[in-house]
Amino acid sequence: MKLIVAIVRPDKLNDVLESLYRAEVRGLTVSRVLGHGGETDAVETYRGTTVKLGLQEKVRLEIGVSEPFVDVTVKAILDAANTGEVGDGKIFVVPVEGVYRIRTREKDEAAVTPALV
Amino acid sequence: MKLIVAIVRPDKLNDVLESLYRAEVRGLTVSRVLGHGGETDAVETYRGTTVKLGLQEKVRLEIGVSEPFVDVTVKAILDAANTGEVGDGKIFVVPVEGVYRIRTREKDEAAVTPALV
Amino acid sequence: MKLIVAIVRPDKLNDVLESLYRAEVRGLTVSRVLGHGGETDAVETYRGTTVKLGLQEKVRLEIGVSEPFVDVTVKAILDAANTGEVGDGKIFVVPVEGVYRIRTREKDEAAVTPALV
Amino acid sequence: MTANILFNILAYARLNSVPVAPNFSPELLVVSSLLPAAALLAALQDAAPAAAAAPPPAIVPADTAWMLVSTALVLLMTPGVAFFYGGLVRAKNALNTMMMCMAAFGVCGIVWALIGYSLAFGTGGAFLGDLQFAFLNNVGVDAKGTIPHALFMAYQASFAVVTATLIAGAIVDRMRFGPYLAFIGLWTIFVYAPIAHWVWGGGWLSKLGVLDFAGGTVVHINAGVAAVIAAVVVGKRKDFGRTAMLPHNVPTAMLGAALLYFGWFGFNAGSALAANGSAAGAFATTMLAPMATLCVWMALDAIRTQRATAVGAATAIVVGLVVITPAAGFVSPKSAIIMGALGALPSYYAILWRSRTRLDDSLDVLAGHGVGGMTGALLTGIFAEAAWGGTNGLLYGNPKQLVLQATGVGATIVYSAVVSFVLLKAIALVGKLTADARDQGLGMDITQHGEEAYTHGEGAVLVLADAEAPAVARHAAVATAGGVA
Amino acid sequence: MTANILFNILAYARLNSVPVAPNFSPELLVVSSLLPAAALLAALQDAAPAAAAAPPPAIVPADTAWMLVSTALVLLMTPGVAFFYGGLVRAKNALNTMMMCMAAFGVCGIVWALIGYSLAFGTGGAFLGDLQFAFLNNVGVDAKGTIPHALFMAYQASFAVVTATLIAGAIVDRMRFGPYLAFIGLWTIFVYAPIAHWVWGGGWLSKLGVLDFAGGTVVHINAGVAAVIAAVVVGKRKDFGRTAMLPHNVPTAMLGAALLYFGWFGFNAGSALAANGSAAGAFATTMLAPMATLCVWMALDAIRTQRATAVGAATAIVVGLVVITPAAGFVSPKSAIIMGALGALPSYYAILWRSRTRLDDSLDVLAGHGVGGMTGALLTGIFAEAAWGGTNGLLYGNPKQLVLQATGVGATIVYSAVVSFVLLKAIALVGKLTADARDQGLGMDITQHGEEAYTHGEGAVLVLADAEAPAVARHAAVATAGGVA
Amino acid sequence: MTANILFNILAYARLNSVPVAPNFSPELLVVSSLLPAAALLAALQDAAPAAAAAPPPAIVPADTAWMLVSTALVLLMTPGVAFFYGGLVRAKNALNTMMMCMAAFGVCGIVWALIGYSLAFGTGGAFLGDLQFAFLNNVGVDAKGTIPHALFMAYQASFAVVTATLIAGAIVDRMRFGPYLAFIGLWTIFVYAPIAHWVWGGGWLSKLGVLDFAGGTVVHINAGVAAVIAAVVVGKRKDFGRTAMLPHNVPTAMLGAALLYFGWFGFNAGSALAANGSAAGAFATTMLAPMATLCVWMALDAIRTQRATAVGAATAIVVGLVVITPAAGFVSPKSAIIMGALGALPSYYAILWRSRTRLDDSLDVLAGHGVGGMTGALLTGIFAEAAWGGTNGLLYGNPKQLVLQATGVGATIVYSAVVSFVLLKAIALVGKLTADARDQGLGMDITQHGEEAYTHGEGAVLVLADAEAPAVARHAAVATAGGVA
Ligand SMILES: Nc1ncnc2c1ncn2[C@@H]1O[C@H](COP(=O)(O)OP(=O)(O)O)[C@@H](O)[C@H]1O
Ligand SMILES: Nc1ncnc2c1ncn2[C@@H]1O[C@H](COP(=O)(O)OP(=O)(O)O)[C@@H](O)[C@H]1O
Ligand SMILES: Nc1ncnc2c1ncn2[C@@H]1O[C@H](COP(=O)(O)OP(=O)(O)O)[C@@H](O)[C@H]1O
Repeated sequence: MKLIVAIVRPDKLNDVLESLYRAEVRGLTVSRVLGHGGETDAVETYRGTTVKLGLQEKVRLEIGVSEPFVDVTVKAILDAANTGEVGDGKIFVVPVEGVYRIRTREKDEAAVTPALV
Repeated sequence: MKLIVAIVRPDKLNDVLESLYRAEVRGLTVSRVLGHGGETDAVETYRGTTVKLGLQEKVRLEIGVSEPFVDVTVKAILDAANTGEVGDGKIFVVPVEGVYRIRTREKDEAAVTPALV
Repeated sequence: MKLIVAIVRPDKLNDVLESLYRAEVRGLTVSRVLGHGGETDAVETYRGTTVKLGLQEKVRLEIGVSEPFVDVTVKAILDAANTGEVGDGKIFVVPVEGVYRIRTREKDEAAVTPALV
Repeated sequence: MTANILFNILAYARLNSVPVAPNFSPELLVVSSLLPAAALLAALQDAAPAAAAAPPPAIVPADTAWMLVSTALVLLMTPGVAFFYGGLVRAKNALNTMMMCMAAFGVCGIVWALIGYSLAFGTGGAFLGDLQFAFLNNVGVDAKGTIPHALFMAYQASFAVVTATLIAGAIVDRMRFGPYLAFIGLWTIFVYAPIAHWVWGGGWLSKLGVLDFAGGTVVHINAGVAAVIAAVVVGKRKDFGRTAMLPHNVPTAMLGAALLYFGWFGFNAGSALAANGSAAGAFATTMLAPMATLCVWMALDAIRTQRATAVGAATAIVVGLVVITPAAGFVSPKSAIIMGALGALPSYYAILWRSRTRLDDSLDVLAGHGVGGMTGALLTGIFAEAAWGGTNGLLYGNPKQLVLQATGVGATIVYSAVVSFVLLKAIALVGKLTADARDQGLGMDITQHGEEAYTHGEGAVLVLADAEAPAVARHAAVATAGGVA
Repeated sequence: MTANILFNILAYARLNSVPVAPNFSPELLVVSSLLPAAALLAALQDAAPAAAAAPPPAIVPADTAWMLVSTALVLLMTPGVAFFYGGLVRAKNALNTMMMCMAAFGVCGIVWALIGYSLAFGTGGAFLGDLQFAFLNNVGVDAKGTIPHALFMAYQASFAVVTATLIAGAIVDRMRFGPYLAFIGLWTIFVYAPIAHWVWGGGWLSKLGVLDFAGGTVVHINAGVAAVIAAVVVGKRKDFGRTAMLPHNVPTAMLGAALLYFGWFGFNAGSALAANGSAAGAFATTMLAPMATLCVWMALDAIRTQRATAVGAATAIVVGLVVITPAAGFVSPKSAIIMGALGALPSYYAILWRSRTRLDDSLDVLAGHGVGGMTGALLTGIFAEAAWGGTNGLLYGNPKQLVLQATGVGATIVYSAVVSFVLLKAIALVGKLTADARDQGLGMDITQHGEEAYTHGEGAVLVLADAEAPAVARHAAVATAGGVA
Repeated sequence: MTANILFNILAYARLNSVPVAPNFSPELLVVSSLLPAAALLAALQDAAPAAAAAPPPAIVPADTAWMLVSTALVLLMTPGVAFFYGGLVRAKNALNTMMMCMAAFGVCGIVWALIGYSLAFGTGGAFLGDLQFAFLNNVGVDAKGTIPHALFMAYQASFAVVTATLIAGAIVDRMRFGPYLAFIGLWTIFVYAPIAHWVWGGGWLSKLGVLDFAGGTVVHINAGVAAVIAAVVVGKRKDFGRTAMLPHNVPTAMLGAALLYFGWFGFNAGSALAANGSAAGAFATTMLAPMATLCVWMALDAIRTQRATAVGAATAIVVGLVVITPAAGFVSPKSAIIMGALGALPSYYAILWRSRTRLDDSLDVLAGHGVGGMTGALLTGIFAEAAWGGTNGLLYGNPKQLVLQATGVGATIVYSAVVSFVLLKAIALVGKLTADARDQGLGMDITQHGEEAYTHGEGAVLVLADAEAPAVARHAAVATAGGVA
């Protein structure tokens, strides 16, 4: 059981979702975040004040997957989110000790395999 | 030491907070996220364009707890967030190697036990 | 490889970024969250209704670092984010099993060391 | 000399002719045709005979200019209500709330043009007009008073539309959109039009001598009462009383209040139907009353919670405007300040009280418009002055007026409550009034309108315009990634 | 006595004071506010001598009052468009979209004052005015019609500005700001001014007898056509057809629609250029048509998707206003309702059709203003009534009018399309019209204006006002943490 | 015949009637009382002689119509300022900023009615009025100039309110709400009223011949100076100069600018106090000046940062309006364009300069209104033309006027600075002016008003309306889950 945390470009999100869908990865959670990395910072001006926006808009995906799915998932993201320009983002694979599906109280494997409703 | 990450329905948040409160779990962090799972997607129309919103609004809770609290916490969430309908969400239990309370620089156990001020 | 998750005060963010910058920590991801801890809750009134806001605005940092950087990073945050008042926040150190840089598909160490562009 | 006497008579006649439409008795016609002259009589002593001798009522350009503007201003109040209400609900219901107001332009506006106007302003009897103006027949650019008839009709239409929208505040977040439209449409015909006839169409209340300058009874009490009935019949919101429902965007509500204040000058000062002293007086009182209400309201807030709230301020402005509405052209500016100040109290405490009850009048239409309207109607009976265009009220030695005002209030409450109830029950027979818990949970915007007020578009997948099943959808999107979406 | 008789005659004449009538009676030119819409002046040949015979035209205060207001109202339409469009785009392009409208105040407004006004309203010939008013020379406060010339100029300027902004809707999210400004500036001179001269400046279309009360052809068809050309020449948005681009803030769009509805009363009723029956009629029709359009539009929505959308409602209101614009002062209120209802159909389906094509007319300016304008222009040829101030149309036994209207439409389409195309190509020679994919991705707000519409300021680092390279920046910030920023 | 001649003479005289004048010279009174007669000639052929014979000033319907509208427009400027400022601050202070403006309706409005108006417009002496109109006594619907006195009072009240709100921009994000209200209330009495008397109430500046058509000195310089004083006395914001404080919602600021532009037509053109050539001229100049400022401002922006900003554009419009205010009815449209263009420079650079200083005039009230007002006042002394209603200025051979203008500016600066300072210090004795760092950190909305502008309601727990301790609260919430909240 792993929790895959990926930071990608907002305008790549749909491609990533698409590619995850094709990889049969169904459950995931997305949130809007701000990121700082090697990108050169945007500069903005408001009246007399000039500011440097050190943070760029990014999207964070959090995907809980069972072992066999880890590589598939990572690959799906790497393929879809890549532009080759600085700012593409990162993927982190974090170990998980337990997963629960709230609806059914199912645990672990059962909890992440697509729900049969 | 564990970090419990839970995805629940926005309209269940208050119940979850309530139930965690009763379980004596004080510290937690919440964020608004979008999730995709087994739910059927909402369809929206803007002028000529029809779009399918693959992502539903959810709330993400992140709770750092010491070992003895893990099960209590998970149970509290499972009880409060459950509706039985697809979309109830998931709980992930992630191992943590160290916790610090910024205010006091206390470490680990001490850092998560309710602050006595 | 560790993923450092820190919850800090919004008005301390810039100081934290500054201090991380000086600590040579370049990559990080930030998000706005709501937190509950030992703080006393703010009370608001809308017409006849009085509500207690159990959640305070906080900022969440997520920083993937290689082992040698862990303590540096934690220290940088502890120093910059501390006010001594309840509500300063927490830092969680989570183990990571793998990191990928999407742009280059580099793995682990290479993925988090500042990109040389 | 005689001119002066005539002037006084005319002036007096005029005073009582506002706003009880000045166009029914021939004498009044002459009066109103003179009216613009009324202002000039002082300067032109010998004008009266000349004009008095002139049979056909004339359109007065200056009055027309002012009424053109007034009508536009009142029409702006409907969006005003849309933003005021829209900002006070939760984000997931913002569009539904605004649509409840904007859609009234369509439904109530057309209903009014086709039949409502005629029922309200057709000669008819004491209780209802007739069909002489149905489908806007016989509504031309000939003079109605001193302005073109088509303009008078438009001015009245703007009132009909905004009145209906006020009701929405009581049933936001839960009433299904279709039944809602049916309700306000029918309500305009069966409740608003008749009461408008009573007060402005030469009906029994006007005959009785009830004072209602710009619509305290017709508009506010009427809407306030209908709102409570609707709140009760439609029922509580899913989570009412359990979770806190906070305004999602207070600045938007503030914008609404600002537009209302602005538009209300057309509503009140426009009710003089001319660019004259009466309009000026009504303008001043309309400006001053809410100012006083605002001061008192902030003070009450500060005393109770140590803080003056913005939502409170926005509410106070509206309440002040409601209170002065029936009195606008009948009281002195000084009285307006006092009325505004006094008017804050009943509504302020009504809101506090309401929030402790089980009544889910979600945006306090009762407290704001109902209670505010009653306060205003009664205070009018106290502060009205002949010197300022009204009949003398209690303070000026005519307690009878207060009784008359109470009659007007009572009659409106009873009629509005009964008929509104009947209409809602009738509609309920055809279709469910309330959205089910799940739809309320998802939000009325998505479930009633298939839209969201604020979207980021994350994970939104484009679908062929005529794709049906969501299942199909995603593949459609894939297929059409070419660009033919 | 004689005075009374004369009065009666005049008063009677005034009652029928639809813009056509008064010119038959010379006296009225002196005393009354009934000068007709400029468009009609040229059409009525016998008016000229009559006017010449009469003493210098006088400024009529009432007309001046109304036109002062009308001009302000029309000027409010430009922000109206800014919010309507601004709410419909994505958040990252909101400011750029609004700026495309607000900046027109500067560019088009000044261009108009310097040269445009003269080209449109200078005597000149059948196709173009002259330079008699260039740099506003000879534009004083003397009477032009019954209002001060300076006011007439301001009123026309408000039209020029808002027309240019309409085009923006077709090229939002991608056109570079500089070239855009160049385009609307030149467009105002080379496209808008000439066509305005044809219709209102005594040019050939007005001589021909084409009816366009408030600018259906000059403003809406013209802008709609130019918009399509621009959309084609500038090209599609980076992700057009691939990803869903949703309105980021529908309430803002709703606000825009509300301001447009409000301002449009100045646009249409103001086009009577007087506070008279014609203005009143135009006001009523302008109020009613969108109401009917709204009803029909919501019905079409409900039928197609089971839901009436808010974006749809906002669009419907605008379409209804566009449709009635050329007919406002020429048709009966009843006809206005019918026109509004009919007018919904072409635009509604044009939008559905467009979204299936490769044409990235992003906010459907063609469907809304182009198609709506044509529908209106043609329906005017059908519903116009002499009794309401127009020439009789098809329904009133004059099919010829319909042909005339078609001529006007055709001429406008051809001229606008050709010249707009040429202008864009010319500008393209100087600089790139379209922002590159990366800039579009980052958002036009940041790349074109160096701002964001909504900021939280997280991680924003203060830079010395005159720091140049971002590299320097951060250290500057550190250095200046002392407070001297 | 004679009528025509007389008429032309009058019309001519009318053109030169400037707002300061009409109430002073009897002839002009006749003129203005007569001019409207133009509209009434139709009804009363023999009006002219009669009126010429009539001494008492008469209410002119057309002027009344325009002033009713103007007053409403100016009242809309206060919300305009609220949105302009509100959008430029950070989200956590949005409501507090807007409340600082909206609350002025209450405090300043009432203070004005009770005493301010009388001090400004009561006969009195060269420096201050008297109490003849205190509590609005003697303010009826009789004619003041050519409009009802109550209306004139309302018009002036709208100025008093909006002027006070301008100051807020300098002390947002930190000044405590109570002391702020106390300050603007007292300021209206002790600073605004006297200066208004000097310029418009027949005080020494008007006697001197200083030109200020619509309030460049009284309103803008005055507020701008008071703002700086306030910024200094109240002190810097907690993080000023350390962290970047970005506008949280630029579209809202844009809305504010739009409402200001719109309302300003009532402010400037309304200052003619009549619907005449002067109003028309003022309208045209008010429309044109900001257009020119906008062009220049965008150019300066583009040169400095390669990008024209939206916040800059909104600011430019306001600056242009400020600059033309004192000159509106005194200069030609062409001069207005030049003044607008020139006016951009001082303010633009003042903003750049200010942001490098330690002066935390948070929203640049000094640069916008102070500097802009001075520029305008002086340029008026240069461009004013007798032909356009003013006294000739420098360019027209009367350098003396420039000196007079400078006197007016100087006097206003000194008086406003000194008294504002005293008032603030006095209030400081009673209570702390500035919110402590912690409150500023949490945000003024929560700490001063107990609200947030934008709430999602996550984790918000309902509390019994009268629950006291938060501790109790949660249990209360539990207890009351039944629905009695
Ligand atoms: N060490 C890190 N920890 C967390 N997030 C990171 C880290 N490094 C980069 N990111 C995220 O990835 C985004 C892109 O990273 P960046 O280094 O700029 O590009 P690249 O990965 O192509 O070199 C950043 O904006 C940030 O959100
Ligand atoms: N594998 C996963 N990883 C991360 N989040 C998930 C995962 N599966 C589900 N979620 C979150 O849980 C929510 C509900 O999940 P879903 O599968 O739709 O319902 P259920 O858990 O009842 O089957 C989703 O919207 C998503 O936010
Ligand atoms: N156990 C926890 N798990 C996750 N987040 C926490 C936890 N405890 C505190 N936090 C976060 O830290 C913030 C401050 O914590 P709090 O306990 O109030 O202050 P302190 O750490 O100074 O005692 C909270 O608002 C919350 O966002």
